Amino acid sequence: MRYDRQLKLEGFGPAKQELLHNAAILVIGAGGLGVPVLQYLTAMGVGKIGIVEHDTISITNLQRQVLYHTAEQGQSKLFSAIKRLQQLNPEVQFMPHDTWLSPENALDIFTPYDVIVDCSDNFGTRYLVNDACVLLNKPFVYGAIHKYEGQVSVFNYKGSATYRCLFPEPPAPGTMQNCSDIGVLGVLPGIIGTYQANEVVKIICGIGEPLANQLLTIDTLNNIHQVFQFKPVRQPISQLMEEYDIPCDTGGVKPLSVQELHQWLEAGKEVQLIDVREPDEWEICKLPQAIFIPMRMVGGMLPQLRKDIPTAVLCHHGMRSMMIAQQLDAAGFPKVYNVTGGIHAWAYDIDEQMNTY
Amino acid sequence: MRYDRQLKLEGFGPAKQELLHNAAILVIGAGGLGVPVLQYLTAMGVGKIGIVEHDTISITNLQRQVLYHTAEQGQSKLFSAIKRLQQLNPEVQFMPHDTWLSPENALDIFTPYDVIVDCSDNFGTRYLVNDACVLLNKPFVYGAIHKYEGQVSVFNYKGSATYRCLFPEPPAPGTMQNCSDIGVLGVLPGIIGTYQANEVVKIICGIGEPLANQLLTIDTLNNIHQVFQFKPVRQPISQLMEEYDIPCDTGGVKPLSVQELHQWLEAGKEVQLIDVREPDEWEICKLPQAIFIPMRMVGGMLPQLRKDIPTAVLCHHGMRSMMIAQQLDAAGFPKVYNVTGGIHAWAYDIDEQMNTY
Amino acid sequence: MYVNYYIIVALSTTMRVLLFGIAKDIAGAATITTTAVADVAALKEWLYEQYPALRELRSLMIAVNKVYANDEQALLPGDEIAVIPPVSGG
Amino acid sequence: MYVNYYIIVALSTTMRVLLFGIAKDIAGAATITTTAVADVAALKEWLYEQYPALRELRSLMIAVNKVYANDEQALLPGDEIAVIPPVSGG
Repeated sequence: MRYDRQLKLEGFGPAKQELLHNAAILVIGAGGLGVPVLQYLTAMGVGKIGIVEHDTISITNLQRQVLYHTAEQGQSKLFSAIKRLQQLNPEVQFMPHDTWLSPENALDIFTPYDVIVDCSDNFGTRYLVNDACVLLNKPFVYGAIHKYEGQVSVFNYKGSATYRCLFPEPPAPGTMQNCSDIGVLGVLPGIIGTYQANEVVKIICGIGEPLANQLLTIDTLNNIHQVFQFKPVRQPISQLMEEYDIPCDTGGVKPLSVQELHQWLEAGKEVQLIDVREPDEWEICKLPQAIFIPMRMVGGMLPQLRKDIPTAVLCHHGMRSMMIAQQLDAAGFPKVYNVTGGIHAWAYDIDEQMNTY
Repeated sequence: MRYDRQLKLEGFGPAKQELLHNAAILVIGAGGLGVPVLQYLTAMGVGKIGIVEHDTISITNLQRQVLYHTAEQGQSKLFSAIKRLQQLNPEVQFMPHDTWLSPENALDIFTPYDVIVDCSDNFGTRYLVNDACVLLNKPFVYGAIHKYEGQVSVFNYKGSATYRCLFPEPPAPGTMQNCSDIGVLGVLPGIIGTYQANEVVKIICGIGEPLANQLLTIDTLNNIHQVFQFKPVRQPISQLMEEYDIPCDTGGVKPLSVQELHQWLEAGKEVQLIDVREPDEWEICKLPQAIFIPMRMVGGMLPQLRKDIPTAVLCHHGMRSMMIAQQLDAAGFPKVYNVTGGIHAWAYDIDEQMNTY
Repeated sequence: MYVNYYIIVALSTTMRVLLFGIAKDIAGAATITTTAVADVAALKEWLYEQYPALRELRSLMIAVNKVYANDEQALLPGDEIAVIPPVSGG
Repeated sequence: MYVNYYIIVALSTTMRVLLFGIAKDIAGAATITTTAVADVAALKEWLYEQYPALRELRSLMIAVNKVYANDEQALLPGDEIAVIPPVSGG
């Protein structure tokens, strides 16, 4: 009775439901992507679901990780998730893997599962999942998000391309892709995670066309969906790497809050404040103390910049400025600061009269 | 802290979070679509959320309505939903509307809300929501699902087209669109509902491009997304209709289970069994007692068919046959039966040796 | 800046029509081929004749090249035609 | 059945490039215009020069007309070029 709506569904029915029941799925991460994947795979009746998670519930998770309760802060995500999912569907068997995924445990953990669903939030884990799936010849369902955009694909499925066929190696250590927290709209992982769950069902049940050799990109602000085609570029892997973690050492660049910057400027501290935004942004709002050098001009201006005083780099939200700050740091500038949150934070926290955009 | 990831997000930030906090959203239905809409709007921090729901939790809901517990069968969806959502985010104010939406209560219920989200599951309610939104000049966010396909749009937003601009009137009474339960894959309403929640946020916060004058269709089997453009065709509405319910009286057509059909055939009961599938389907499997008349040929064959004995119509899953059964009933055939679940059900419940497809 | 000139040479006497939702179920196919018809009204007439159950839907949105089309709109070979019925599931 | 003949006349000396994910943030725009470049390798070189931070991403997928393109692939005016960086958020 529980699966009545799937049993009645043309193209699904009892045979496909049985395939779901006999499947074992591993979900890496019970966070923004993992929660919707787990909710729907549980509801639909996958037989066995493994979860790899070692984090605890934080208040900042709750804006997108809709499975957890506010009262559960500090508790294990893994066991809270399993408790809640069992209340939804006690027929599913859950396998807790209360650990971080590592080169030491990945192969053992993956072995009993049919499909791996990558719901992690960092490049180190994503490349480890890829390599372990290649070694074990298991398909993995990929989802990833950035601000208002998402990507979904199915890798290593019946000989299809892998994650490394698209992106052979991860971004450099210390880059913002790895290390900055750039925020996310709460509903975005809900969209991408439900797509991932759908791909899992398609693979297990042999219905429709899984996204093998295809990358779906979704722009949720403008509802633009694109599907990019690609092919396997086999690079044999014989074993896992020893280390997948990508260090977040950002060199000599230090964060500077707008409050600190405000104090410095009020106190007349000598600082070279460089605003790297574009001219149209500069027109909207600026700090009178800033030197205006759009991002792409900075490289050519290095000789004109002072190295004898501290440098603080400013942009709209603190991302472009981080890039430039790292560039200055690498070029030997001493005491390089990145203004966290950018002029946007200044407008909200220091000067409420300032124009925003 | 709770909304940290949105406060940090470029293009969102504290100003947009404040808009969410000040918004009042009404969700019609806490079922397949309503559950993800409610989960994500709650998590993201909408200030006030109203829910119109009068149903109780059934075991067949749980394959897609991931908010509810198996132990809550028979209890109020409305109050279970609110209890669960409050555990996720106690900062949200929930307004229970423990009733079915009707022409008598719709305008009063809608008045205090900024955006109406239509998560209902029948045409009567959808047209009522449309007309009430037109009368009150409120935008409504539309989502609907059919098997593996979904539709999303935003109607009546800043003068944009309404639901009736696309579909002026609902399907005829008794048609399968209204009356048959054709099943749904559990994850589909998750995908469509998260899109609806995203459109709500875009409207409230003034970010991105809401789907006004655009219909997004999603084919989840093949990941085909299409956006169709349309324009308002204003047909003034001065008041609600008296009645929106669309009767499900299917004339004289009666359902016939494969078990009953099996008994009839075993017992040698005289029945005109018509298989309306296509030739390639007929090749795969058939019942020896059936007359083979592909759907589109039935109209021309009516004079050759017997009216003196009962007629049972068969197809793959019982949908095409329902159409033909209704046609025969309308043409004056007595005792017309539709074989529920079609030959697919026969293969699973009666003859396990039969080929399936 | 670039400019594309398209010259479309029609050798066609039939048209391809994409079906959505229950229209797909009624026709038993996601794509059907019609004889060439002059306009949307003629297309609907052809569809209703082939698949009488479509008429019961009452409101049938026809889109041509991704834009809603009135009954009067002329159809040209090569047009991408979609038939989108109302959907009520939730 | 129908046949389309496309004759594309190029008056172009620039190319439009769509940026995704963090590439959009680094460039500060969703679409940029390049001078015409011969192939994907030259496009990447141009991008790295304009936006040195892109090089730090190490893996940058370039798609031409919705298909993954190698460094060797020639670019033609009118090609739809997309720059897709890896994304790790979850």
